[in-house]
Amino acid sequence: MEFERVEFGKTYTSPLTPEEVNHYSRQLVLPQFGVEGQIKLKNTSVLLVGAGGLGCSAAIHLAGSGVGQLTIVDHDRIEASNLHRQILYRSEDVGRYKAEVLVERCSRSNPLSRMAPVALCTALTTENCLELVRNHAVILDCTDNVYARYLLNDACVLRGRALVSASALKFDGQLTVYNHQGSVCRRCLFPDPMALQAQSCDDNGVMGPGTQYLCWCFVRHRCTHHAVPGIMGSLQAMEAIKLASGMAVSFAGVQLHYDSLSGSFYRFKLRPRNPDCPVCGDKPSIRTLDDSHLGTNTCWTRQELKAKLDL
Amino acid sequence: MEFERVEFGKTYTSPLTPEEVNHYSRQLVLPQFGVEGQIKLKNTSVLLVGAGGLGCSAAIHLAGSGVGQLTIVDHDRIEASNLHRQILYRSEDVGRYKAEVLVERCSRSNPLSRMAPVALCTALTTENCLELVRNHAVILDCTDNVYARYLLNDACVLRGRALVSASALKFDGQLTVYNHQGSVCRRCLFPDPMALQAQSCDDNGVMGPGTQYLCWCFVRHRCTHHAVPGIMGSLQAMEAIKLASGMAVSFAGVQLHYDSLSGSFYRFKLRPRNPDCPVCGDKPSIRTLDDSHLGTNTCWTRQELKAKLDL
Amino acid sequence: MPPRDIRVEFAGGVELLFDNQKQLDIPISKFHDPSHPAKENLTYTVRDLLQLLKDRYLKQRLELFLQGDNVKPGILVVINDCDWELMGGPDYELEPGDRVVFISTLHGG
Amino acid sequence: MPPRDIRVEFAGGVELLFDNQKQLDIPISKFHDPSHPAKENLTYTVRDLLQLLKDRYLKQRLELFLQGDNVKPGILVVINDCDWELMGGPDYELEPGDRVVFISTLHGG
Ligand SMILES: [Zn+2]
Ligand SMILES: [Zn+2]
Repeated sequence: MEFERVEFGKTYTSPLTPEEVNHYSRQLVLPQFGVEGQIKLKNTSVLLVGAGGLGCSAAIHLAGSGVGQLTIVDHDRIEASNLHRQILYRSEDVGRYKAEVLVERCSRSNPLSRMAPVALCTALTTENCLELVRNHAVILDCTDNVYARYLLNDACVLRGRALVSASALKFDGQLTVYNHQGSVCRRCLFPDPMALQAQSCDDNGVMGPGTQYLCWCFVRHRCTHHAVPGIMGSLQAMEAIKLASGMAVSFAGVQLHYDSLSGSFYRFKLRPRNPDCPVCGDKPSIRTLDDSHLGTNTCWTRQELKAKLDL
Repeated sequence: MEFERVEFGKTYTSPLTPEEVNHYSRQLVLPQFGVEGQIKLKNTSVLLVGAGGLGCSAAIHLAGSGVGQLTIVDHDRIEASNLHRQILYRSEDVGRYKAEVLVERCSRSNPLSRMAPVALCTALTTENCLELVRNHAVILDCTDNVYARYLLNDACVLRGRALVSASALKFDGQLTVYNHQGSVCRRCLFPDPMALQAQSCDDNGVMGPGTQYLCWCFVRHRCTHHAVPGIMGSLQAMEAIKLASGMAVSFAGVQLHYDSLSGSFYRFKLRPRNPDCPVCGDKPSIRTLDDSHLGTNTCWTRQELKAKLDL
Repeated sequence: MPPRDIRVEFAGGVELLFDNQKQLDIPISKFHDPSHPAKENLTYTVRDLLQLLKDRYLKQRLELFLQGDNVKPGILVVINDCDWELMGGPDYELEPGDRVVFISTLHGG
Repeated sequence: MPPRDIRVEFAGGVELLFDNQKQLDIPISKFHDPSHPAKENLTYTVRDLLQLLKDRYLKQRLELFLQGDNVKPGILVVINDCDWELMGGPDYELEPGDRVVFISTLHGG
């Protein structure tokens, strides 16, 4: 099917190969997206941090859309208890690096992307984060802890990148685009991650009767109904694709709260950028990435917890 | 991790195997879902019709949740232009039956399901539909045309099954649960599919300038931004999982309209069951499945169209 | 939206018949029909709205939007987040600030 | 929701501190504090609401909801679909029919 007949009578000298035209034909005929959108997408590099429930869903949708270059960062290996919500991993993948397996699944679903997707099986750190963010145009936060989320936030502010952030816990999910055209960054809302740290452990679950000695953090952090990350990750990918193809995003300065039990999608307007924000404010105190600004990976170190539960 | 320590101090004699407890532990600790939910899910059989964009997303989330038995029906083979939105298919799958490949991906992502998922690489017809619906508890409509959607609707009414139906076109998606606890069926809203037939061809796209001879139906029916079916399919799976695990569903008698461009999720209340409905009303005229009630597969037969476009 | 207006929205493809506009705010005054001076009462129904849309706003293929004096099968009419069947259908009397959404049912997948 | 009430909602885990209730309709009259008869003016702020929630509704671990007379960091307060920072924060004067939602920010993934 030559190109002209598909388009609205306009002929395009398109740097898209005929193969790509066929592959993306279903998107190309959409006037709001069209050839320009696909070309912009093809020339955009995306950094996706976190290859868990959110990351699996976001990555496979991004790869399918024809994004130019996709880098996936995660130091974790696949565990059996991940499989029910990390939809692309198989039982025989248990033990392998998540980032590596996810990149494999993505490249086989879309062999056309300009550059093969890259897996970085390392943790995001204050050393590598700025460089990674600088080398990509669109950043997705698919992580599962306060430390990594603030690390990414600070790096995106310091390098001037929008941050498409999603999260999921139990039956709820959230989505917003930070640091985009004047929208808030994470620290505009909650400047001090240390306060959240303690809060995130207790806040999301209260000591149940009879399990006093069991700190909830270890179980709760990962107790999510499996379909929720899949839903939030695909919504996250949609925003990232719109950002990458030059279309208006819907969640800059707006947060979505999804409750899967009631099936409700609550959207509300967020405050503007905070002039006193420690990292994106008018007189920022945070100019580099430093653990002292970032709190710890989880409220009780996993080791201490694992010892307690003798897992 | 033995079972008692995870639960709220209550001990369950659970017909879940230790392996399953570990596999689904993240869901098990959710009080609203818990062990009862997982057991109900394990004993539920699900029929999923349509292995396209919606079906890929819905199936992989359903399989991940531990649904007891999953049957996937689709007569189509994989084409290159499907890959960008049918996220689980790979370029090397082109030419194979969609249902077969999708079942393969689902069984490898969740080897624990009580019975291996089944692929039926045939079309849904007035002969096989009643039997298929009767043999399953929860039905998902992931098809892409009026004929199949009304066929499934009538069969679900005649066999007393709820029908979790999603759809996607261009940048929009819709979701509702038909025929559940008194909610409408499709014919309560639009009794005559023939009227929709013509309407669905023209209604969703108007003859653009310069492409007069090209009937929109062929292109439009399949022109969808690729992330939208992924989003709608995962929301569809969430409703089906709630239905299968005995939890309240959110979209019986309520329709969701999702606009991915504006990121809006519009929910509205539907009318009650129509007493004069030809199939689920008080004096139904439709008591069997018959092509005369169902219209044709697409407004212009594909062949006639393909000839015109000499594809 | 100015309080005296009716908020009209199109979705699911219906907007293509209205120059791709998804939203219109229609002041009550627009309903006054000089050719029917007798029509003094200030209440207007959804039927009147359909007539107004047909006369003043519809850009494309009338038969894709209306069938007789009703909407074409396949289009749901939603008034203040409720199916119009719950509100009396075409005879529902519009009030300022009401939101009327025309949504085409999608069959793609 | 009775028109004279304030609709209060909890989400993202905050509901666990309120007996897992996601929604409360609080009549204005509940704000009257007999021990402060002087407080004749009938306007109440979100700060008063926090006090009321603390005294009458909070079931679990106060320190997970409040820090001093403000909400704990990590909890967003949303008034009529807007971040309360846009509405004057704790000093926003409540009106009947207002909707106040307390949402805990999720970090899981
Ligand atoms: Zn900031
Ligand atoms: Zn019916």
